Amino acid sequence: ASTSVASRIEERHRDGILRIAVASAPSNINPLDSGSEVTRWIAEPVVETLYAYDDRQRSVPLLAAGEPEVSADGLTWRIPLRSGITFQNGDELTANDVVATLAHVNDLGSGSEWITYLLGYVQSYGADDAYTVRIELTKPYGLMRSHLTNLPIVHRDYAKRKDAMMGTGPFRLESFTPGQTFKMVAYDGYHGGKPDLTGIEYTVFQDGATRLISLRQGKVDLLTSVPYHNIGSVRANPDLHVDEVEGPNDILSYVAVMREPFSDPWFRKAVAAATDRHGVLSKVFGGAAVIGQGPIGPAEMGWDPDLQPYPDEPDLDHARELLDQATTERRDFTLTIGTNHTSRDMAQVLAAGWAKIGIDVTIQQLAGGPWSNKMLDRSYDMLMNVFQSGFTSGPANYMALAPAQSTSVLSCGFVNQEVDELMDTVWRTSDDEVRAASLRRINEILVEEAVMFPPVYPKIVVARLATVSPLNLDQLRISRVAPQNLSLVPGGTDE
Amino acid sequence: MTMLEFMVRRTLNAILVLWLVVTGMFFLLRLAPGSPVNSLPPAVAADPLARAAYEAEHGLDQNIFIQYFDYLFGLLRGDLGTSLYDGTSVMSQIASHLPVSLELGGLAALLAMVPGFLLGCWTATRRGSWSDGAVRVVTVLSFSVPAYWLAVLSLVFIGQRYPDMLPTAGGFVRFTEDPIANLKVMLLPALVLGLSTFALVVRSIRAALIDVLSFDYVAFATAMGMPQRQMMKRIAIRNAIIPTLTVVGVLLGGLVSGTVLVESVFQIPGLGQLMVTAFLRQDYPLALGCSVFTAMIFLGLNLVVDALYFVVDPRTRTSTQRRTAPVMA
Amino acid sequence: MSMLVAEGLEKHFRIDHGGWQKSSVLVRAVSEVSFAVERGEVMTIVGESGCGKSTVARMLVGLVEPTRGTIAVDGVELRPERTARDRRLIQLVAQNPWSAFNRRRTLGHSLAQPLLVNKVETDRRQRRARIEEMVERVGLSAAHLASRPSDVSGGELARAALARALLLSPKVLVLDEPTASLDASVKATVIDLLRELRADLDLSIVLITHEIDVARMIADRAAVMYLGRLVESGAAELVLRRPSHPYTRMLLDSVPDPDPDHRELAAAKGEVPSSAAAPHGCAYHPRCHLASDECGQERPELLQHAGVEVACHRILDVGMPLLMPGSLPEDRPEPAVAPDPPADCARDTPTVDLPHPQADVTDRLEVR
Amino acid sequence: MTTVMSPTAAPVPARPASRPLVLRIVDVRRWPIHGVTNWFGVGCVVAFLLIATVGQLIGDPTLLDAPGAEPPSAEYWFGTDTLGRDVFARTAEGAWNSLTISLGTVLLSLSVAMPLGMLAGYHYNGRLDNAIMRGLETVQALPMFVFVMFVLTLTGTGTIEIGPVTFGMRTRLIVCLALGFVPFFARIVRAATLVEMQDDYVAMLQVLGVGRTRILLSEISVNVLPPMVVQACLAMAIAIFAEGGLSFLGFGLAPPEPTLGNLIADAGSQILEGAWWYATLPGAVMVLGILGFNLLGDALSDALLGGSEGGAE
Amino acid sequence: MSELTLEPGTSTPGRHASDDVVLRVSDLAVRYAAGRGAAVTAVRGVSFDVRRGEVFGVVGESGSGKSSICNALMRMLPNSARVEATGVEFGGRDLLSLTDKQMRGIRGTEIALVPQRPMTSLSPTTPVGQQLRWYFGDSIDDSDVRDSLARIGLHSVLGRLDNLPSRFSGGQLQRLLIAIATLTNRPSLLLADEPTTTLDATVQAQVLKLLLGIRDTLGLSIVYVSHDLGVIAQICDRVGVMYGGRLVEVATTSDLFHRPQHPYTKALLGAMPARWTPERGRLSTLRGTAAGANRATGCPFAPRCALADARCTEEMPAVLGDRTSMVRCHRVEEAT
Ligand SMILES: Nc1ncnc2c1ncn2[C@@H]1O[C@H](COP(=O)(O)OP(=O)(O)OP(=O)(O)O)[C@@H](O)[C@H]1O
Ligand SMILES: Nc1ncnc2c1ncn2[C@@H]1O[C@H](COP(=O)(O)OP(=O)(O)OP(=O)(O)O)[C@@H](O)[C@H]1O
Ligand SMILES: [Mg+2]
Ligand SMILES: [Mg+2]
Ligand code: NI
Repeated sequence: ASTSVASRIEERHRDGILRIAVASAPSNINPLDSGSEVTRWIAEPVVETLYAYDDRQRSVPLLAAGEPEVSADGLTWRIPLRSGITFQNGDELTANDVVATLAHVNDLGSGSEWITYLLGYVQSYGADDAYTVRIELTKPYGLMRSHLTNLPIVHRDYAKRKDAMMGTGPFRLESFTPGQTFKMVAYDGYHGGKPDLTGIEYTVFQDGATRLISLRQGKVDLLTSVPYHNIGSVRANPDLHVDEVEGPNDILSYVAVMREPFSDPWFRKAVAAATDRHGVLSKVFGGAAVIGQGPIGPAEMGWDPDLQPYPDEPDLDHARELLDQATTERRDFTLTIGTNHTSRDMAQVLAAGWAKIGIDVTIQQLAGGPWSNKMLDRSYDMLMNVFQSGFTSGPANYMALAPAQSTSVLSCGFVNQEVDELMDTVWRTSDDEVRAASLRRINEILVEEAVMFPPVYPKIVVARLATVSPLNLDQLRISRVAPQNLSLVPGGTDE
Repeated sequence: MTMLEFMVRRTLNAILVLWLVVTGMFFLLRLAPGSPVNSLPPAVAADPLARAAYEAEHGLDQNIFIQYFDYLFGLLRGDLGTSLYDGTSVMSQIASHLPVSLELGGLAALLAMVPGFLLGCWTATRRGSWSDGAVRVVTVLSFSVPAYWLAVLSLVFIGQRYPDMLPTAGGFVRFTEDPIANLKVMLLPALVLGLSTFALVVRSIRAALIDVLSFDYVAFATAMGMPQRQMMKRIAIRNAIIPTLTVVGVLLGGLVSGTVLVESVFQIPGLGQLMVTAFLRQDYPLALGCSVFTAMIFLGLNLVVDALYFVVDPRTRTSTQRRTAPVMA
Repeated sequence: MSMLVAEGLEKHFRIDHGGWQKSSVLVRAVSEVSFAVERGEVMTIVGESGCGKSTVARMLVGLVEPTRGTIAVDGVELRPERTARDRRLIQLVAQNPWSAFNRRRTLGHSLAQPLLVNKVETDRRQRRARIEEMVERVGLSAAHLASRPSDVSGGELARAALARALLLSPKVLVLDEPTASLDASVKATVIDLLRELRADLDLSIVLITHEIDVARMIADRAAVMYLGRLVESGAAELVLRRPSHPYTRMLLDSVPDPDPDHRELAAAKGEVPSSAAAPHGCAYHPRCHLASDECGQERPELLQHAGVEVACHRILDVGMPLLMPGSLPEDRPEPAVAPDPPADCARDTPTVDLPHPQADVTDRLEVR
Repeated sequence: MTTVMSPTAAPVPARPASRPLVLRIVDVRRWPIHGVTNWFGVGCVVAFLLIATVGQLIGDPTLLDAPGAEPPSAEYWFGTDTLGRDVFARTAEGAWNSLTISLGTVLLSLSVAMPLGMLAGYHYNGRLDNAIMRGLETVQALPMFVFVMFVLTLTGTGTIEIGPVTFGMRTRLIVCLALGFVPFFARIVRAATLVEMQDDYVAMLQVLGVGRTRILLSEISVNVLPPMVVQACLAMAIAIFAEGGLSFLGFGLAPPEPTLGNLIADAGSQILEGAWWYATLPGAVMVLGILGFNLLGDALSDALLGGSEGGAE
Repeated sequence: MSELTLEPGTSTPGRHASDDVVLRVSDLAVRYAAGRGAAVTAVRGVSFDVRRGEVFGVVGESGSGKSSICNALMRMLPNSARVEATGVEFGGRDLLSLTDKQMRGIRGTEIALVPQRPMTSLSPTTPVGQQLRWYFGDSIDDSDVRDSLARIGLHSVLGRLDNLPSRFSGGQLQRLLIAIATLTNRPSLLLADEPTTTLDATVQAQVLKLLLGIRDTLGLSIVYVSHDLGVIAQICDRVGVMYGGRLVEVATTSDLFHRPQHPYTKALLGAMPARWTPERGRLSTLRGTAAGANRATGCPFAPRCALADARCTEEMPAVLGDRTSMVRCHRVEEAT
C-alpha cells in the first residue's frame, strides 16, 4: 500500500503491458494438446474458436460465418467460415486450417486430450471449399456443437508444433521461456476491435504465497488461482480486487464400486454422510466454495440447488447407523489424491472426519502419471483430484461423469441402466434442455447411490490490482479470464 | 605417470561408471510398474487403439534391448529422447536448464570455498583462542541448518523487505538477459546453498592445517628459521589442501544435491527443479536424462578435482612407487 | 635331520607402475635362499634394511607364498596354505610388540585365539589354565591377561607375544626383530627370556635382527643377506666375529662400538641399491673395495670356504681372516655359549689386525 | 627405512581406561566429554529425543479441532495450522518420524556397509575390492538426493508387498536412504580396515590360524566400530536433514503423517501471511536434532578416538 | 665452503673442545599441561654446559625428557608446555627471555636442528631442489656449494633435484638435512635429536662421520641425543645421562664408560649385549620400567635401584661435582 508500490505500478504501466501471474505453465504450448486451464489461460489471447460463448453462455459464431448445417440424420456437419480473417503471420484463415486442427486432435498418436471427446464419433473431415468445413460423424453427436465452441483453430503449419502457437486472436506470442514466461504483443491485423493493451506477459509462480507477494508489490497486475488460505488477506487489501465466481471447478471424487469396501452401498452412504463438507469449505477453501453433493456443480448444466441429501456438517450418528447396515467387514480404504496442496489439505480434513465413524483412511498422494495408473488399473478405493473442466467441455463436465457409465473405459464398476441410457442421451442430443434434464437426473442417482461425492465445488478466484479494468465475470464463470479484453486504468477502477 | 595418462585413466573410469549408471537406471525404469503411456490423459490412455498408436510412435513397442541400444546411441549423439509430459526434446530442456544450475552451483562454490579457505587458514593459526571457538560455533551451526529451511525463512525475512532479491517473487531473470538482475536474484540462493559447503571447507582446512602444523617438516622449517608467513605458504597450506581436496568431492555432491532443494524453494528453473518435476510426474525420459546429466556433471567435477589433486600432490604421479618406497631407496 | 629346512626360497613381487602399458617392475625380494636349522639351534639372519629378511620370515610362517622353493619342518613339507598342524610346527613373533596385539582386545582374548581356532583346547577352564601357565612361564602374571595392550609396557607386550606364539608348542620359532623397538633395559630382560626359553623348550629359532650384538649373544649360526641373497652363512662365531665376505665385514664394522677409547667408525661406501634393479654380477660389487671386473659380470656362487659358505669371487684374494683363539666351533663343546669375551673394552671384531682396506674407503665416502 | 624403531617412534599412546566399550559409553561421569560445546551437543540431542518421544505423547497430530492458524499460546505451544491442528503435536510426531527413519537408515546402512567395507579392505586391491568399489562409485555417481528420488519414484508411494513382507513408505524411505548412505559408510569402513590390515596383529592372527571371517568379525570390527559410532552420529544428522529434504519435496511419508520436512513445506504460503511459527518452529526442532547429532559426533570423536579422527577439532 | 672436508673420521674426547662455553643451561624444567589442570613434568633441574667444538651426548630411556630439552632450547614446545630455568645462556643471551622474533632470528642461523625422522622432515609435495632453494637461496647454483654438497655424499641427490623427498633414502635425506642445517648459516650449535635411530647401521656410520666432519670443519658444538650407548661412545666428548626428567650423571665419555658412578648408568652399561659375558648369565640387572619415573618425588631411579633406601624415595640427591662432571646419587655421595 506504500507509495513506492503505486509509483512502481505507474512506472510499469507506461508500456501498456498487462502482467499476469499464473500458478503453473502448460507442458507445451500447443493449445490443441491439453485441455487444462493453464494452457488455456495462456492461449486465450492468441487463438480463437469457431464459435464462442456469449455472456449468457450461449454458443455464437466467431470464426464461423454462421450456424453449422447439420444433415437430417445428424451425421454430416458443414461449417461456413468467415473470410478475410488472418493469422498473426498474415496468412488467411481457410478451411484447410480447420481441417489441420481436426486432423491433429483426431490423431491417436498425437497425445492430444481432445481425442477423448472425438474418438468413436468423428469418421472423417475435410474442406468442401476454402470456407466450408465438413465433418462426418459415425453417430449423432449433440455435444459436437459444444466442442466446436471450445476447440481452438490453429494455423495449418502449426497444428502439430509443440514449440509455437499461431492463431487468429488479438495477440501474437512473441517469445517464451518454457515453464517460466510468455510474452505477447498486440496483433495489428486482428479482425475484431483493437485491444487496449500493447502486450500481455505471463509469469509462472508456482508458490501461491510468492505469487501473491508479487501482486501486492505491484510486480504483476493479475493473479489466477489465488491461494484459498490467503483470500482473506487479499479481500482486506484496498489496493487489490478479488473476484470469486462459481465456475466449472471440479473435485473429481469417486469410489471403486467393483471392490470392497465401496461395493457395499451402505458403506458408501456412510462415508458420504460422514464427509466433513463444512470443514473442507472453511478450512481448505476459506469459504470460497459451495457445499457439494453430487458430481454436478453450480456453474454447470444440470445443477440442482435443491438437491441436498447430505448435511453440511457430518451427521455422525446417521453415518454410524448406515455403517452398521453395511455387510462389508472393512473399515478402511485408501484415498488416492493428486499432488497439489489443496487435495492434500482436503484429504486430511476428510480423513479426520471419516476417522470419527471408525473408518481408517490411508492417504496416497500421486502425481499425474502414477495417479492415472491407479485410475486405469482400477487399483484405487477412492480417487480425488481437483481440476477445471470448462475449457474442453464448456458448462458441463462430462468427463467427470464418465466413470459412472458402465460402458466407459474408465468405469468405476457402477452399473445402472438408467444412468447408462441418460449418458447416451447427453452425448447424443443437441437439445440443451434435454441434456440439462438428463444431467440433473444422473446427478440425482449418483448422489443417492453415493458413487461420486465431491465435498465442495470450489470457486474460481482471481485477484487483480485496482488499476486493472474489471473482469467479465460471465466469462469467468466458464473459466475465461479473457485478458485480451482488459485495460490498464490509472488510479484504479470504481466498481 | 604423466598428467595426460592419469587423466585418461580417470576419465575412462568415469565413463565406465557413467555407463553403469545409465544402464542401471534405464533397466530399473523399464522394470518399474506402470507404463509411461499412462501419463496420457486417462481417457486416451484407456483406449487400446490410442495406446497402441502412441506406443508405436514412441518406440515403446520394441524389444527392451533395442530400446536400450537406441538410448545409448542416442546418448552418444546427444539425443536423450523426448519428454513424455510435453513431447519436447529432453536435450533441449536440459540445455535450457543446465546453465542456470551451473551458475547457481558455481556461484555457491565460489562464495563458499574462497572465504571458507581463508577463514579456515586463519582460525587454524589461532587454535584455542576465542575467535577459533566462535568460528567453530558458526561453522557447526552453518552446516546444521538445512538449506531448504533457511531458504523458506529467507523468503520471509528477506523476501518481504527486498523482493528483488528473490527469484520467486520477481520472476527469474537469466544472466544473458540482465546480468545484474540475475546476480541479484541468484545471490540469496547461492548463499543459502553454499553455507554448509562453506562450513565444511572451513572445518576441513582448519583440521588439515592443524594436522600439518604438527608434522616433522613444519617443525624442521621452523627450526631452520623460516618465517611463519613463508612456512604457511610454501609448506603448510600446500600440504593441508590435499586432504581437503578429497573432501571437495563429497562437497560437490552436496552442492549438486543442494541445488535440487534450493532451486525448488526459490523456484529457479535449473536442472534440479527440472529433475524434481520430472520425477514427480514420472516423466521417465526426462528424469533419466536429468539424472544422467547430473551424474555426468558430478563425475566431471570429480575429474577436475582429480586433476587438481594431481597438480597439488605430485605424489600421485608415482603412486605405485610410493606404496613401495623402500624399493626406491 | 634338520628341524627346519628352507630350500631355494624365492620371492618376487610384481609392482605395477600405472602407465600406458601397465609397465611393471619385478622386485626380487628374496632369491635362492637355502638354510637349515637344527633342533635346539638358533640361527640368525642379519643384513641391512630391505635385504629381504622379513620376507624370508613371512615365507617361513606362510604369510607370503614363495615364488619358488620349499620349506620343511621336522621332515614335513609345508604347503603355502597352512593347516592347523603346520601352524603348530612353526610360529612367528613380529617386531613391534605394540602392534602385534589388537589394541581393543584384552591380552587374554588375544592369547586364547591360537588355542581356540586350532581347537587345541576347547574347554574354557583348561584353556585358561594353559594360558596362565604360559604367561607365567614368560614372566608375566595372570593379572596381565585382563589388561589391554595400551595398559602394559613394551617389555610385557613382547613377553605376551612370545607366550602367544609358544602356546601352540611350535618346534620352530621365527623372531623378526623381537627387540628392535624396546628400550635398553627392557631389551635386556627380553633377551634373557629368549635364552631361557630356548634352553628349556628345546626350540629351534630363526632370529632376524639388525642388532649384531644381540645376534652374537644368542645365535649358534648366522646368515648374512644382501639384496635378497645369502652372501655368507655359517657358525655365528665365524660369521659374526671373523667375517669372510667383504660385505659382512663392512656390516660389522659399521656397528658402533660402545667403547670411547676405541673410536673407529667405519662407514660404508654408497647405499643399498633397489632390489628392483640389483646390479649385475655380485650385487655388492659397486660398494665393494675389492671388486674386480669379474665381480661385475658374474654372480658368485655360495661356496664352502674355511668353515663358512661365502659367495664372493675375491674371497681367496682377501685371505682367511685371523682367528681369535678358542673361537672355532670345534674348539667349543657347547655351541649355545659364546666364546670368552675379550676384556672389558676390547673390540670384538679383529678387523684391526687385518690388512684392512676400509679406512680409506670410508674416509672418502663418496668424495671423488 | 630401517625397521629399527626407537621407542620414540612407537610411543604408547595414552588411551582411556580399558573397560568394555559399552560400559565406557554408558558411564556418564566418565565421559571424557568436556567443553561447553560438547555438552551443548548432548543437550540438543536429549532435547530432540525428548520432543520426539515424550512430546509425541502430548496432543494429537491429526486432530483438526483447534482454531485455524493461531499463533503459539499456552494451549498450543507451537500454534496451530490452517486446518486447525496443533503444530507442536505435529512437530513432535514429525521429530519421531524423523528419528525413527534416520535411526533405521543409519543402522541399516551400517549393517550393510560394515561387511562390504571390511571385505573390500581385507582384500585391498583384489578383485572383490574392485567390484565393490565400482559398485559403490556407481551408486555415488548420483548425488544421494537424486538417487533416493529415483528409487522412490520407481517404487511409487504406496505400500509394496513382496511375498509376505509389506513395505510401507517408512520402510521404503529407510531402505532408499540407507542405500544412499552405504557408499559413504563403506568407504570409511574400508579405509579403517585397511589401516588395521597394515597393523601387525592381523598378520599375527593369520599366522596363528585365525580365519578371515573371525578376523573380520571379532578383531577388526572392534577397532572399526568406534570410528563408525562417530560417523553414525554425524550420519544421523545427515539423515535427519535428508529425510526432511525429501519430505519437503514431497517424496516422504504421506499426509496426514507429519514430518519435519513436510511441515516446513506446508508452511510455505502461510509463513508469508504472517504465520511465522508454522515453518520456523518445526524447522528449529530439526536444527536442534541436526546440530545435536553433529556436536555429539564431535564429542564422541573426542571421547572414543582421542579427538584425532581426521584431525577434526 | 670448499674447505669442507671430512678428514678426521673419528673423535677424540676433548680434542676439539675448548673452554669457552657456548650453551649454559641452568635448572631447566619443562612441564606439559595434560588437560583438566593435570600436568606432566617432563624435565626438571637440568643443568649442563656445552663448550665450543664439543659433542655433548644426552642419553636415556624413552620418555626421560631428551627431546623436551632440545625443543625447549629451540623454544619450539607446544603451547601447552611451560619452560622454566634460572638461565639458558647462549652466545651471551638468555634464550628464554628473547622475544619470539629474536628467537626466530636465532633458529637456523645460530642454533640448528637435525631432526629424528629424515623421511618426514621435508615437505612431501615439493621437489627436493625447490626446498633446497628455500634454504640455500640462489647460492645453490654456485658450483662451490654444489661441490661441497656433492662431497658429503649428495651427488645422487643433486642429480635428481626435481624428485620428491619420498624418492630418496633415509640416509640421503638425513645427509641433506644436515647439509641444510649446517651449511646454510653455519650455526654455532647443532641439536641432533636421535638423528640416526631410523637408519641402518651402515648408513648411521656415514651420517655420524658426516656430523663429526662438519663439527671439525666448522667448529660447531653439538648436542647429540641418543639412546644408543654405542653411538654415544663413538662420537661424544661428554655425556649426560637422563632418567625420569633428571640429569643423573654427567661425565666425559671415557669416564662414563670406564668409571660409571650412578647406579642407573651402571645398569644401562650392564644391559648392553655387546658387553655381556657368558659368565654373567643374565643380561638384565634392572627390574621394572622407567614408566612414571618423572612423577617420583625423590630420586627418580629409586623404584628400580637395588641400592635404594627410604631416603632415596623421599629426597632428590644433590649434585655432586661441577658442571663438567657430576652425579646425583645418595649412595655415591655417602661413598665419597
Ligand atoms: N608386499 C610387498 N610388495 C612389494 N615389495 C615388497 C613387499 N614386501 C617386501 N617388498 C620388498 O622386498 C624387499 C625386502 O623386504 P623385507 O621387508 O623382507 O626387508 P627386511 O630385510 O625385512 O627390511 P627391514 O630391515 O627394513 O625390515 C624390499 O625391497 C621391499 O621393498
Ligand atoms: N606435547 C606433550 N604433551 C604432554 N606430555 C608430553 C608432550 N611431549 C612429551 N611429553 C611427555 O614428556 C615426557 C618426556 O618426553 P620426551 O619426548 O622429551 O622424551 P624423550 O626422552 O625424547 O623420549 P624418546 O626417547 O621416546 O624420544 C614423556 O613422559 C612424555 O609423555
Ligand atoms: Mg623387516
Ligand atoms: Mg625423543
Ligand atoms: Ni632404510
